[in-house]
Amino acid sequence: MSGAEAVDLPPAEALREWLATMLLIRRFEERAGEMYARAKIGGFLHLAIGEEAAIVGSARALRPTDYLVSTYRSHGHALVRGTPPEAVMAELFGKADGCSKGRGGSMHMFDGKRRFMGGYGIVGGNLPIAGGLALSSAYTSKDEVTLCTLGDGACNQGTFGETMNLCALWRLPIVFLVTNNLFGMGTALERHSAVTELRARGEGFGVPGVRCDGMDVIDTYQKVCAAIARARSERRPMLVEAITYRFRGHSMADPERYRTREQVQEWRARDPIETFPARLIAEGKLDQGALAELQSRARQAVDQAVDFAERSPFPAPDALYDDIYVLGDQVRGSYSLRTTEPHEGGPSERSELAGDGEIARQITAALATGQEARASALELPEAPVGGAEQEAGS
Amino acid sequence: MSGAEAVDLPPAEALREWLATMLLIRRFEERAGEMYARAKIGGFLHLAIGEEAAIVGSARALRPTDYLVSTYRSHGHALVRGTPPEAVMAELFGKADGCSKGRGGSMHMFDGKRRFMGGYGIVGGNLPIAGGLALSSAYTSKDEVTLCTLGDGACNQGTFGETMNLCALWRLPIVFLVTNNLFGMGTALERHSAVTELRARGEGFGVPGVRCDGMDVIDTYQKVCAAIARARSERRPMLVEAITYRFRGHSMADPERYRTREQVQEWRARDPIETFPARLIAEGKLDQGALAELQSRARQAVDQAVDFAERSPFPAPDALYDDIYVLGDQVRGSYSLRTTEPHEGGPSERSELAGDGEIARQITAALATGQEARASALELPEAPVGGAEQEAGS
Amino acid sequence: MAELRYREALREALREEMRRDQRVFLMGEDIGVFGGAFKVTEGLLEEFGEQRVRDTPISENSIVGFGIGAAMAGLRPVVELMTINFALLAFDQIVNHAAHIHYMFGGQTRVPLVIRMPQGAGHQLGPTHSHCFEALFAHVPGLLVAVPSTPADAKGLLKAAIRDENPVVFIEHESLYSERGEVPEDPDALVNFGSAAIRREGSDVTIVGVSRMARTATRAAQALADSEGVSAEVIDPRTLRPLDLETILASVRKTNRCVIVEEGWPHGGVGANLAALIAEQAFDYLDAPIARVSGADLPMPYSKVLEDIAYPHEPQVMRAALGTLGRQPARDGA
Amino acid sequence: MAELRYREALREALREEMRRDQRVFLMGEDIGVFGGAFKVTEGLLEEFGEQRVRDTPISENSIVGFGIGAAMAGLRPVVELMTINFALLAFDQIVNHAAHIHYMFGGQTRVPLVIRMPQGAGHQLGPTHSHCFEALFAHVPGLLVAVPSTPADAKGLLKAAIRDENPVVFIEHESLYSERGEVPEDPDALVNFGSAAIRREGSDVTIVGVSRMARTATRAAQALADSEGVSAEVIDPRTLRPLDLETILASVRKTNRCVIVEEGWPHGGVGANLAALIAEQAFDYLDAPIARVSGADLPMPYSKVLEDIAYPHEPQVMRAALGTLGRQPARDGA
Ligand SMILES: Cc1ncc(C[n+]2csc(CCOP(=O)(O)OP(=O)(O)O)c2C)c(N)n1
Ligand SMILES: Cc1ncc(C[n+]2csc(CCOP(=O)(O)OP(=O)(O)O)c2C)c(N)n1
Ligand SMILES: [Mg+2]
Ligand SMILES: [Mg+2]
Repeated sequence: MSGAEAVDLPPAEALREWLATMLLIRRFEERAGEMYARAKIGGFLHLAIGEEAAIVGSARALRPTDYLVSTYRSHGHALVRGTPPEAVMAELFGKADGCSKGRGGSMHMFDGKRRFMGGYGIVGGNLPIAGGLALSSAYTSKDEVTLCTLGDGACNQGTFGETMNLCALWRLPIVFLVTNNLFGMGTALERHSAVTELRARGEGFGVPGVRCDGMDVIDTYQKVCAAIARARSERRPMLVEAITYRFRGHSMADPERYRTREQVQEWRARDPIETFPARLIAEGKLDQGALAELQSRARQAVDQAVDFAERSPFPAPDALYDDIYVLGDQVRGSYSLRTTEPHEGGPSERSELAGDGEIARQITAALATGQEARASALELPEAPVGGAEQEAGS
Repeated sequence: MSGAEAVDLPPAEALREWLATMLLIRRFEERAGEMYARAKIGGFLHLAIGEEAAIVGSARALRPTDYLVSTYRSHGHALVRGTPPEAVMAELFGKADGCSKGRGGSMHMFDGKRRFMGGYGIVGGNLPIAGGLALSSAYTSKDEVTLCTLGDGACNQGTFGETMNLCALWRLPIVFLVTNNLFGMGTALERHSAVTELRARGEGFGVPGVRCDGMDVIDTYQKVCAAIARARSERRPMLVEAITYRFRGHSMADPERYRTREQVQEWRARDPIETFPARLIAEGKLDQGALAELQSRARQAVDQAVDFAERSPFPAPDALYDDIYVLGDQVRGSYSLRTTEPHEGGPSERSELAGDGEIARQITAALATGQEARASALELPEAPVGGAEQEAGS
Repeated sequence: MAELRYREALREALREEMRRDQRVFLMGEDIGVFGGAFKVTEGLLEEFGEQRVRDTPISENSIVGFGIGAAMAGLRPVVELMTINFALLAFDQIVNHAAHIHYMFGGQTRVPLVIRMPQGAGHQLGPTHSHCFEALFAHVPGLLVAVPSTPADAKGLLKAAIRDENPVVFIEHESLYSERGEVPEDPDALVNFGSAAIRREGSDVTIVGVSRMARTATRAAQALADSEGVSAEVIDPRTLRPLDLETILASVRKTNRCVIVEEGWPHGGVGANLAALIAEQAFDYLDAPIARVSGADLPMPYSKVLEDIAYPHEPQVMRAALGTLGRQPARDGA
Repeated sequence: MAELRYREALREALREEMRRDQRVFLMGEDIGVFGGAFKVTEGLLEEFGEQRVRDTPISENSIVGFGIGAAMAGLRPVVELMTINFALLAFDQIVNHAAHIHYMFGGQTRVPLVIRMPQGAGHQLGPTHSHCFEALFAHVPGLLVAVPSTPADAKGLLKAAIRDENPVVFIEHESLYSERGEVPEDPDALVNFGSAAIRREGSDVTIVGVSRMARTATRAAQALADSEGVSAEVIDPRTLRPLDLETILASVRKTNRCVIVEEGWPHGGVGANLAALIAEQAFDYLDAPIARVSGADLPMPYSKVLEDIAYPHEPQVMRAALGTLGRQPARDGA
């Protein structure tokens, strides 16, 4: 595969928009980390700090009608696709206005309207789903392409080979972006993959691959554009391996014993949100004032997102049973199993399963006033996040 | 990978033994087909007729201490490893003297003593198990190699990529023999695999591959020997793709609409049990008399196997609950769940689950006198194999 | 009404829905050129072409995943897994993905996917090809689960499944494919999920039979009437999610006795679940413990003599029903 | 006796067994350099080296398969799956292979493999990381299934599992890793499978709690005693295969009432199975329907307010127990 040079650079205005988005993602991730430390966000939080060039460079090669599919490290993918930072932050806060209504959290973002088809918590689970989206484009003869991101670690999952073969066999318009940040959790590339040139891994299945510099938004854009162009015109899968690095731990509680400070420092010297504006300034496409302006706008946008998320209500307890099923002729009522009135004196199955409104109201009230109140109100073990405090990730 | 030429041919005596084994497999499979038609054998019966050269050529590259792992098409692999035809045929008959005590049938043969580590009914399921055997050799620093056979269709299963990567990463002494008979059931190679040169499929994972002529026992032997030599000395996985063909349907009820008679005829012209003896005769290593003698011995061995299988008893009904668990401190008694005496008037769980001795005795008696007796004795639907009559395979 | 075999009824359902709706298409191993391992899809490739009847490589997990993605994009895929045993390879996509996507993404997307697969023992297919796994799927919220036992239900439920917006695990039975029965010809005749069928009315004991066991239960009920003078009511739940518990409870409240017959493993089987639900909701109506008759708690052996005693037949059902009445079988063999 | 956290107890079990038996080795994602996602294996790489503490690629199905092969060859692998949710990717190897190989090959080979994995909600990990799947494994003949709820059981059962010749699914709980408890120091102190623990004696009602719910049940029993004057007996089955039904039955025959508490999904959960078994074996002793308290029938949501009400806490257990006594809670919140 060649032709990366053939892709023209977009006008300076577009490049500045890329930078703005990279700054937004960076700032968003930093604030999310802070909010996690303040227990506003729970669960696992996987930040993409360091990977902004790979995210923006690849996603900007898409048309609005194209599909984007991501992993559990997907805040940036939602943002680059245009999901309001408010909705992404509210999701992290577990609020009703979150882009997945607070049900998914960090690992399960979604914005179907913008064809951001989801973050997925199962490593490798997103690959065949992306393949199915591409299949739908082929089936309906639409000019759409699917871009599916996956990590270096995900290349070892069985779905990798299965999906490559199926996409090649069926000539589906799809591009796989391997975000190779050199680690799958704490396992270094060379300790999880016998062949570390992951771009080659699809070739035995009929999926050609190239590498790009995932710290360089322009190189990423050009290589992905070229791949998408071939995927679109030749109706075939392509693979791009973006070499990048995450500056932060795998998730928030990662002691990072698997890599050296020196390695992190080396890569930080290539920080895309430093190198890209420097380049734009050197090329006369940006000046310091404009950069400062973009930075402060990113900051503002994220501040607003945090404000919004704070003010957004928690999901109503009654919403617990919504959206398990799409209601229709086969499933009526709010719950799949028709339960009957409980036996006199026996427990009501429904209410025992769901908890009841009173408990939910207590929790909601407790959350509003802080963590400790919540723990005691519910007689939960003292530190409800206690097991997690020592969980270094996943 | 080169070095196939470096492998010396064994003496004529050994070549004649190969031929004898190929003839034994052919004859065995033919008789098994006949016995299936006579309802002595049930279930799915996958014959390897046409693939004898690939089986014998590869397995003869092994030492007795090496492991062999196969698929559901494995009668030949048991026989080549030295399992008595009696035990294999008795297994097909579902008899107590079968090599898996009648529990496994055609798809699940086993002979641990001879390091034939099983036939497996799940396509692709055998790959990681073979990897684990190779891991044990590495772990204990033993000079063993594992040979794992799989079909062309199995290369599309997720375990393929996973196992290749793991074996390459851990430098395990294992050789994968892809028995590429051009079809996975009714799906032709080019309709299931985007890249039809399957030898290349492992390379992106670090497993080098070569092709051999799977209709030629000598070529197969030499290529597999070379691969095994490297696997043994370099402690690494290798892959050999043997191009071959099955002359019969996928299983017994296959109408074979997915291929032409002409194609089958073309390949039959390369029938290994015709071409190999012809070559040996041409080279002066065999004469017609000796060939006739080998043929009649194969016939005799299989006749004996059928006799033996006929006379072998069915498993005792009481044996139903044997070997679910290895008994020991954690599992005592014959059954995992400690059941108690049934409630007065209520059913005994144990007996309802297992059926009881009386029914089992009836069945055994009925089977001794023929199929119809069995059906009526048990008030089974009239044709117990009825659904299967139209099942064209799997 | 037309008399069709179970497999023909399924094929009719697929054909009619594919004619009705261009978005419906099929994927599966050997469903096209080969005609299907159990011949359900025979002739459909010829009628609808390769785009809509897609032979797949042997990649169960990804085939289901492709179905999920295509469904999220608005198509209506029907995936065939050759047997339910191989569905374990696709368990991640079925449970962690298909079942949960609608909920976890806040209701923004849907997975109108049907996953068809046959189960069951009786053909000596041995331990990797003979199991009944309906309990594994019925456990999972977000899935609909059908277990049709007649040609009419096979057709009506499959059509309803294809038209529904939820992921459906549609469990056929290998021993039923050749069974015949009357099937409505109206292409809009659906069988709704969550409505059990009373296969036979009776007053002494309720027998619930799941999947193929609905037929075994019906034959056992006939034998009970003929030889024991016992009037058994037979209920076929037809779907396990949603489950029509009301029909079952109404029957148990009438007969005060209950036997549940399933082919799968006993511990945590659908019989255990039904027994628990019934005991919770109709405790005071029960005159005897609920009896369960199930497959044996072991990997299904190949040998016919072992296989036959490892899953339920009429005699065990009869004995269990009589047991709830405090009686022993009047004659040998039951 | 030493006071250890649950994760430390597990680590001690691994360490002692690895010291005792060269054949024991560990495989899993990030168990070595990273020290384990939940830090169970921390320090073991340093002590035992890369050969015996093997970091693996993300390939769940094959990691388990490698364990099976190695076990068949005579080693004693202990595989860690990072959470039980990912075990669905390995379901084929666990069920179709590990569980069935000994039987289907006529007893010629064994699979002494331990597969460890944590389960459970409470940390807002959302729909792909929070479920309890013990019911899926308890259904399968050929597997042993442990669900330890205390550090002592974690150690004793894990050691027993490693020494056993059968495949064991060893289910830990994410919320228990930091819990402390007394643990025997004798390296040969094992806890046998199939023996339930009575966590608290009582006479009014039996509460069976599975996995983490054994602790919830114990706290609920304390509260019942304190605020309601109810004497509840709490039983922790500790293993689900084999299951010590006798101990549970003996208790129910004494109290005549039973509540089962589990964190997993209700339909076809281990609670349903226990309820069915108890009702079958102790029908005449029951003065009220068996009550089940379970996780909600839905994918576990991320938001704390929803997650908290989607799995059982003490108030629901108390209410269920009082319900079996025909009583309402005396005060709010229970
Ligand atoms: C099936 C599965 N196995 C394990 C995990 C736990 N896990 C979460 S992220 C991760 C590492 C993934 O590495 P990679 O694909 O390189 O992505 P990155 O985190 O570097 O973006 C692991 C093992 C999971 N979520 N899903
Ligand atoms: C997981 C799984 N999926 C599907 C099947 C049904 N099946 C049995 S054999 C077969 C074809 C396998 O083809 P190949 O690997 O080429 O082996 P061959 O039969 O040609 O020897 C299929 C699809 C199975 N046994 N296991
Ligand atoms: Mg990575
Ligand atoms: Mg083949």
